[in-house]
Amino acid sequence: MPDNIYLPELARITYIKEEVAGERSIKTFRVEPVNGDSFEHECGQCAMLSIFGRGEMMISIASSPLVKDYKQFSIMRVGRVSAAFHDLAVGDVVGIRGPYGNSFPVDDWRGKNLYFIGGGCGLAPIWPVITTAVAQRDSFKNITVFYGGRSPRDIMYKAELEKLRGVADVHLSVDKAEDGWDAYCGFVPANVMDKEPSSDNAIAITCGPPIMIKYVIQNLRSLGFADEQIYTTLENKMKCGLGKCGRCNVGKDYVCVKGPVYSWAELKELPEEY
Amino acid sequence: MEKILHKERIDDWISALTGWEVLSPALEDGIWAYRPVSGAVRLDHPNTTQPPKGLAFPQREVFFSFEQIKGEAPRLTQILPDTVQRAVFGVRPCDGRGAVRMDRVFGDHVEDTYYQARRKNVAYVGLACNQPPSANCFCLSVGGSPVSTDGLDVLLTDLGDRYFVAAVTETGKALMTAANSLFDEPADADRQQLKSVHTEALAQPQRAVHNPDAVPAKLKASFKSPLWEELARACIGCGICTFLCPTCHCFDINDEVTGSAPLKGNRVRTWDNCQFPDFTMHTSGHNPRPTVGARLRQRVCHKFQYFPENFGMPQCTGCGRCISECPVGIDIVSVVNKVVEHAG
Amino acid sequence: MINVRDIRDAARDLLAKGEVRAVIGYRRGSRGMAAEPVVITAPEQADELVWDPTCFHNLALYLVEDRKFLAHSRKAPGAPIAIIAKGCDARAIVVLMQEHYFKREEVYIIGVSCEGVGVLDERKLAGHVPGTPTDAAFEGDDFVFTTPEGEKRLPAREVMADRCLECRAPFPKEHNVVFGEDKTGRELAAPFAALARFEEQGATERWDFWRRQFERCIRCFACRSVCPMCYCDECVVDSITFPVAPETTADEKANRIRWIERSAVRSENITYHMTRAMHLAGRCIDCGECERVCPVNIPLRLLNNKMEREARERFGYEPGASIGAASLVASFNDSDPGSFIR
Amino acid sequence: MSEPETYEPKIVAFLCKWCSSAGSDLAGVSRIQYPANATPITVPCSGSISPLYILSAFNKGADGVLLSGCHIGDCHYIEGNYLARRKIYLIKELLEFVGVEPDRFRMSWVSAAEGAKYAQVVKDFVADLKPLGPQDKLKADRT
Repeated sequence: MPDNIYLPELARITYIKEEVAGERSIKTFRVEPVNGDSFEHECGQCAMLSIFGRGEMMISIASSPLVKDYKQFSIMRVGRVSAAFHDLAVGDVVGIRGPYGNSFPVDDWRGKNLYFIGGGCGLAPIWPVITTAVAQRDSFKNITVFYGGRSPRDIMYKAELEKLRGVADVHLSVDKAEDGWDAYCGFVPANVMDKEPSSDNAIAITCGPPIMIKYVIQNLRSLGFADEQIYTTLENKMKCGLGKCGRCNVGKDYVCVKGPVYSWAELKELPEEY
Repeated sequence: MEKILHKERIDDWISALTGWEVLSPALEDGIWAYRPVSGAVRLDHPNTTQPPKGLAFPQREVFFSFEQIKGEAPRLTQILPDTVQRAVFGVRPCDGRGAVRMDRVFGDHVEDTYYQARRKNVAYVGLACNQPPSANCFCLSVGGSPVSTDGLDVLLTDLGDRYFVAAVTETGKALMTAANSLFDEPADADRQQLKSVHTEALAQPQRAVHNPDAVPAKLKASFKSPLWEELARACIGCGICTFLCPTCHCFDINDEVTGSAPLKGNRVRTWDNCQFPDFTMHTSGHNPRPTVGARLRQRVCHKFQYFPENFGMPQCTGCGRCISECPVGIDIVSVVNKVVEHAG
Repeated sequence: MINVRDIRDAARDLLAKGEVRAVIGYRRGSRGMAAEPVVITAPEQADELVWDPTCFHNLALYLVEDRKFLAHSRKAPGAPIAIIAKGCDARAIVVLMQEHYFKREEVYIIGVSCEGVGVLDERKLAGHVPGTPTDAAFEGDDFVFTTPEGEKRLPAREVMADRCLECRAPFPKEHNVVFGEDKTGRELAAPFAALARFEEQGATERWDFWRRQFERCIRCFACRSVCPMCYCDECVVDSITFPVAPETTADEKANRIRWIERSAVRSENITYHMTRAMHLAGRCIDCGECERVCPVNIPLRLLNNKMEREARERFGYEPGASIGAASLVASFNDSDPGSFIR
Repeated sequence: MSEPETYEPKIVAFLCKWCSSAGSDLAGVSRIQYPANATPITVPCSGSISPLYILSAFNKGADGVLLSGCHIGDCHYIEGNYLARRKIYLIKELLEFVGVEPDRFRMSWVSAAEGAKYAQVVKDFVADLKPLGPQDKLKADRT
């Protein structure tokens, strides 16, 4: 029998950090394969993480493909498996299989201005692109990151974002004004409009709540971005990751195979069922 | 390889298939189902309630078992399918064509290890439909035919007191060769009769999807049609249509815990169903297909639009089970026709 | 004899006067001769309504659907909704009102008496009529089928559903308007006859029988989906990974108990069906829809009949008899059997 | 199938917290000798028992299930045990109907003062279960 496509590799948790506290807290986990080598991935791809006895969930890989030692995942505590993940400690062993889905065409973007527009936990899926671009800083022109959360406490990757400031423009926002917050107040799409990024030789990559993505795309279009210059990622309920279990499709596409990365030019051709 | 088999010899043929577990349709508890052969085989069934797809894609498949002592790493043990060779007699051409479609789903992109391992051990000995076995047959509308050999290893055609036996694949030839002496060479008269039986079979009236070639485009244009909710209004959201379908392949994967301290259990694949409300529901509660209309649209568009877009053929094989068994009379032929008609 | 025109007139009139916002009824379907459920909202649609032996469905289910839809869309119901109800369907509506699922004034019941007969069991028809019949009609104690080879008349009792043969209340007592004669008391077959026959067997035979039945279940949940009493938002057999409502918290999702696995194996199937039988005790009004729709022919009525008969004989309880009555398992008598308790 | 010499039936005992649970505690502190086959699960009231608990216990491998509550008239919630009596009668009938041995499910009234009675109930139950051997009709068959 060939490789069992449903059998996960074992991976040990080597690092846990709480990014956001509260009811829907977010924690970042790093996992390393228990038995030596793990699979390689590209920016934007996902992996199925397991806790045996609880189940599996599809999570985007938040670390750059250039990082070989570990894979990073930022997981919001919303469901059965993610809640169990939040109870894990460094040293615990979980299951991982992947990588699944397509990836951001980062190589095609060399020499361009990159705009990253994230909201909430939507920073994680585009984080590998940001870190990859920063690691190859000379290959790209301006790198700009827009990112917002509901409140200052909902901002993830705080320290990492601060570190980015040296090599990229970082525009943070929170939905509502709050004491001690001196950056932008308002929703992410408005922050984008406020800064008026130029569509010239640019690519915009956005990920966040569906409603945010909708307005971000609307705003980018009004700023002159062509459909081909706008990229986003879809998420859907997934069980197999292999285009077989049948639930993550949008029209003819299984998001786990043809997605999660779509240019707006591609996405707008699909039925609106996500 | 084409032969004649006198009907009374079919049991001898089956007995000669050493190394094969042979299944044939049996009427048990009021329903027709494929059962291991015991006693005489008479292929006089309509169609079975369930297609034979479960032989390659069982409703429950265990991938591996896990065991974890608290504080230690889990131990995984792969569970692989059995390697019994199974020959299924009396498979209708629509279900043979169902297998072709399942093969694409589980073979393209990446091969599904479990499906492939089982599938290569299954042989289908088909039976041409001289008469439509159900009032809701519509194979001709979806590119099939009552005498199609697609997906079959052997096709039997009932010629009254004997079968015309045609091998379709190498496996089929092997099944016939295993009992060579039972078969006769077909005479010209046999071939003549075969031809006329097939011609008659093709002329039998069936339900019809109007203008089938136009269907994918019309469905695409009708995605936002309010008709979907209207047509699905009576839908009760059960799983009959998909669980009885020869081509529905959706599944769920769950961990079934069988013990704690140490934690023990299995990771299990079970059939799942796009008509269940929670099928696509995100963990957040957001559901891309929140209504019966959206779910009916998914089933119909998957069969008649998405699958053709991906694989160049409709997924539906026209067996009519979903129509015959729907508790409230939702009828895929009529649904497709109405949506297409409405699209203008 | 019910004239379908009377039903249509009543429906048209109710809709035209705005007394109801919709009528749940039957219309001709596209699968053979079978009727299908329909919800009409305009007077001119009333002509679509049919009444014939293929009106099997218990439409009370759609009152539940309507209620769920209203709750979900946070709409006020406005005018009542009308429903065509046979004797069994009307009893189901009474149970729902007993359980305060909706109020009496929110439903307008257009009762239809099954008179001396009941509805067809399509499975019994095989071999009785040539070809595929295109139409079925009531005619006294007979059903008349239109077939490609002309009309075929059959005594109804030969092809009637078992539930109808055994029905003790073929007249919808609870109604706003009713059509057809009240033939309550007609005796076609003794109630619980199949049950009594079954119980003559020993425990080993009973277990062998049920094991075989439950092993066959494919867990399509049609029995549950078709049942007007199975209205829970959260069912013990559903996957537990989905949130019941958007506001369901991670903890609630994480801590849900998986009572029954999704694997369609004997143990899980039996736990499902027995749980359902218990949940239906004192609520099942024997419309027999679960058994009719089961694609693998599991005799589910037997289970429900068992509970129904126990309720009647031990506790003097008739499901669906009175809107004001307390439900079977929410009430008790001092004289309830207790000798089995140590 | 049954191994009379070594077989020890596993019992899940649902005990109401006001009476029977206290009764079992009393059996313990009074050092009454009784078989250790029963795993007690304290429930708020015998009336709070869902049939699913009982079926689930069998599914998870119990050979017998015991439900014990306050005597009639003594329910902390006034009528919980009356409701239980009716519900349990029905499930007992149903279990027997499908062919499960009726002796696998038992109900008792045990007050907080009846440590000895609790011990006797368990003792009798174990004795009645032993000849039946392991319960495999309702036990999970999903290996």
